[in-house]
Amino acid sequence: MKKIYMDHMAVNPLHPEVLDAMLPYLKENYGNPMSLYEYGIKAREAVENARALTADLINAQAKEIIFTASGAESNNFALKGIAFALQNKGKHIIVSKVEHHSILNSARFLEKQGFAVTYLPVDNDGLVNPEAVKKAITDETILISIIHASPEIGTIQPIAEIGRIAKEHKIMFHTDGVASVGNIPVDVQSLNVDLMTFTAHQFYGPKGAAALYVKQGTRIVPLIYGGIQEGGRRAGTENVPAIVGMGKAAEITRKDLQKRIDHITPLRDEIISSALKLDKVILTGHAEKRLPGHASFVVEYIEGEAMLMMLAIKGIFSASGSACSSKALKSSPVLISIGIPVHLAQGSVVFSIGEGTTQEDINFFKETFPAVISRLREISPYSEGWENTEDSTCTVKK
Amino acid sequence: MKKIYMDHMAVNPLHPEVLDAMLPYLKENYGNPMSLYEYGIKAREAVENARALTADLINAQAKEIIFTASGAESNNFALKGIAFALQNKGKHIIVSKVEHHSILNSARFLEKQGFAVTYLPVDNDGLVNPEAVKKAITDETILISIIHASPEIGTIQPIAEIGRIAKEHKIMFHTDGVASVGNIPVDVQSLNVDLMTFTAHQFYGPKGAAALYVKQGTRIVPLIYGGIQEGGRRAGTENVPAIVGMGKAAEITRKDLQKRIDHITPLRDEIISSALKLDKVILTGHAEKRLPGHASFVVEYIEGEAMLMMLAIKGIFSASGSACSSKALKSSPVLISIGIPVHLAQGSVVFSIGEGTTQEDINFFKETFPAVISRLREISPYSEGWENTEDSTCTVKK
Amino acid sequence: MYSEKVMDHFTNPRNVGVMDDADGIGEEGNPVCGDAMKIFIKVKDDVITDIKFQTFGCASAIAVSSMVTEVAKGMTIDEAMKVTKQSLADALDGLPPQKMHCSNLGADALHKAIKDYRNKQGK
Amino acid sequence: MYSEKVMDHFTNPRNVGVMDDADGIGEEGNPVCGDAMKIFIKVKDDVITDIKFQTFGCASAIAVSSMVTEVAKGMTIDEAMKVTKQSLADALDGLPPQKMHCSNLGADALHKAIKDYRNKQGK
Ligand SMILES: Cc1ncc(COP(=O)(O)O)c(C=O)c1O
Ligand SMILES: Cc1ncc(COP(=O)(O)O)c(C=O)c1O
Repeated sequence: MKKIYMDHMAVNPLHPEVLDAMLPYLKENYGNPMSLYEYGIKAREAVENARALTADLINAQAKEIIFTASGAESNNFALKGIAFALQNKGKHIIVSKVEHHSILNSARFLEKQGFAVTYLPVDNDGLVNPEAVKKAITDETILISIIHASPEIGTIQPIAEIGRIAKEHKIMFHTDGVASVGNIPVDVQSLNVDLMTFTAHQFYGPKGAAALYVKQGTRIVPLIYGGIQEGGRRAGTENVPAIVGMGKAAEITRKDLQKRIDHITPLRDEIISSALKLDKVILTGHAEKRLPGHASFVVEYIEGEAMLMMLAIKGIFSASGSACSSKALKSSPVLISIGIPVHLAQGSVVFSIGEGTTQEDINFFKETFPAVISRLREISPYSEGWENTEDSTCTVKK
Repeated sequence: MKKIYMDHMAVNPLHPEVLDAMLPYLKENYGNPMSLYEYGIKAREAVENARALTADLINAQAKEIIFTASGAESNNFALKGIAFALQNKGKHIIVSKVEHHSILNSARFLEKQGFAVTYLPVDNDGLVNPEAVKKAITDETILISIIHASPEIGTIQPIAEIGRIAKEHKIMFHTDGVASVGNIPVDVQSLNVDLMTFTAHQFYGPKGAAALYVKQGTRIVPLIYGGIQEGGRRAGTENVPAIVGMGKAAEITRKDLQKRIDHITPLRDEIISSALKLDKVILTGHAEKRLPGHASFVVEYIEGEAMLMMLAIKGIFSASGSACSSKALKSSPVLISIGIPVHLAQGSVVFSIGEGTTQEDINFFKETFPAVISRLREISPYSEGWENTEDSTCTVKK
Repeated sequence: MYSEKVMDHFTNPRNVGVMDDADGIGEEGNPVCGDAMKIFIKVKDDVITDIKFQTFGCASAIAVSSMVTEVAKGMTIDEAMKVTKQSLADALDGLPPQKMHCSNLGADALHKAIKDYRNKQGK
Repeated sequence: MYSEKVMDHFTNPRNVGVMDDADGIGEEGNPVCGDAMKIFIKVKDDVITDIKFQTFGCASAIAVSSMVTEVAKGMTIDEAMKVTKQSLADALDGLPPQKMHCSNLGADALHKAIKDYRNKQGK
């Protein structure tokens, strides 16, 4: 059976050249970059070379890149690191309601530590209104953090505009770029951001490699204290092979990005247009301001997990709800935030394609998706008018 | 030129079988363990299998293992996670003066957040006195954290005894086992610990793979919030290849540990006895209660970095001061804590050997080390009586 | 994550459909909760002679529904009242822990259908 | 991390040793600080005709010491007073930033030796 991977938002396969670049550091070049002899020096050089390549991808300087082990770590680091660094200036933070859990739950932790957090609503396309950001700012505001692109609905936020507002008010601005960096051109200068999270596994780099861009001169308190790695801002023996892999993946992505976008955009458009021809299938997120490889829907009368399990049986691998936490939640806060009723939010499905996706894959998708929907609708007790069945109480705890 | 790696405390090479175990997860098995289709299921199974193997190494249950990305992360997680979880019970923490920076600096962070920290002294062998732990306990004490073995002086602490005291007082007890796990038999049951940090790179596993053992039923606040990975206690896309590597390395280590110890102990003893024959060379740390592959000295009249650079030129790779932060510090707090005067502490050198070390290597060491010392002493302005040159003010900021 | 039996019942669910002349109908769950099912039974001489289901929910909810119809068909209604969440999970070679409570509505819906039948019978 | 020149001067330091009949001696640093050096000069007609050093310190401290003796030999003392940390670092093809200030005592020790010489000359 052919296997068609349409879950690039969850993780991407390693680019073969990336693995090749990593292998020497998994074998003979095993030194600790902190060591002063040959092995250490080689490892140090490899790390610094990767830092420069990673910086290039987002138009930053090498010294503005702090390597971390995951997007979640970078997000926790950004929020808590700025909050603890600036708590004497103020204790108010602004985020949106469509952030990743690593932002939302860090914000909740900070609330317990005495910070106040504003959670900004979004419109039905999932967009944050820059004017609303401006209105939410108080004298106490020290940090604004808005996701760049949503892995769940694909919507790309007006980061540059929000960044301009933050700058005018001299407030630190972080964006979670996990879903954007490597998928669309990202330039930290033109986006007006002070901090940005991104991960290698979104652009054919390894797991365990991520970064926080921290604009030169920004004060931040470490999340992980210890030795002097990463300029004393993130301790722990450097994961040299993963960092080397991130650098290589960044280098390749910088070169190939436009080609990738040109390849996947029309295929993604075909997914969307074919799906929207089906009865009671709704596109989630913004129609144009969305990630190029990203197609997300809610399908009425059926449930998302069953949909992706049946698609998987046919060989199409996709996600439901938040791409990185399919198991975590029955109904997604992001979908609720864009005004999807709870019963409908259950029928979420996300297809995210990548450079390996072919026209043949899309043809197969176009045959298979309608069949899966039909089959599950046959089994379902619901049809037209089911919104009246919505009941706000669940007897069974989810 | 032959290269003799005597810095196993800094990092170990990957065991070839470990790399073999990792490769499929760097290639075709690239799924995200959170995904519900085949690729995700395979990745999930690999992670859970590795968890069981990792638990076995320390006689824990699989569900008591939380994977992290580094020893520093595990240490930060343990200290802050317990402190924030139990802050309503009390705000006093006990650590020793010979902890790794990731413990000491986490403790300092907690002091800023309103916690009180006792830093226990050690004796001239580097040992914490369990009676002193008992005396330091107050009604407010919520956590004791004592390093298991020192990477810098090799001393192994009486953890089981301290654990018994902690248990009697119903206080959480964490030990930093980075330098011990994989080098000596470690059993969390008989050690009476509630939490333990350890890393894969200490036992021929990959960088970027570490764990925090958290005894069943222990409340801990996440360091990295986000999705539901690691039971909601440590978010971030799992680094599957690294975790698989840690599991495999744990499996091999469990099998080979005694063999490794039997191999390296006599070689280590030869290093020590030959070095102690030299004039004005002093063993640091405990003579018997020390890590089997660990030999550490201070050499009078000369400086440690110069020593290790000259050794490196001859092909012997070693460390000075704290193994993981050779560049961080000019004089090591650990050496000062065991009563070594500052001028002498500058002459620290650490040799840590491993399963690849041969008798031939030791023979070469025995020729080379005295020659390096002699050469540097020729260059040095100091000799007998130099302690009188000690001056507590440094004109140049270090 | 799912057993082969779960996948089999999800892929080829038994007894899917509505029954226009059902003797008893049981409904459990709600789309808001993510899982909802409807069971239709025909009863003759206290024996369940025919049974059908419709389910909105995840793969395991569908598999449990299919399994409950297979198990209950041919049982007396007293026997069928003794079918439990656990016995259905066991019949499917187990369910993932997080699915054990939320998607396992089969027994409840069956019992409701039997109660509905008894109510209609005035018993 | 170190340039080849640094490694060369560390491995084969020039002008190591004491000088019993030095015209000037300069000491800088302290073992507590991790680096200390001693410079001995012989001066004739205001020219440094011979120079020796002893150093306790890291590889770069030794290399800087060696380099300062090489540079200063043959200079007039006025010229030698103009030798700077930076010029020594440059002559060594650079030093790692963290070594730039702490191990770079050569110029200071040289200047102290010259001052000592001048003091002794009563100038
Ligand atoms: C005792 C001890 N604890 C913690 C650490 C930190 O571990 P890592 O560098 O893997 O973060 C080290 C470094 O090797 C160590 O020796
Ligand atoms: C927008 C966003 N932020 C953060 C994360 C967390 O990244 P990671 O899983 O690498 O920790 C994800 C997960 O993919 C994400 O989609």
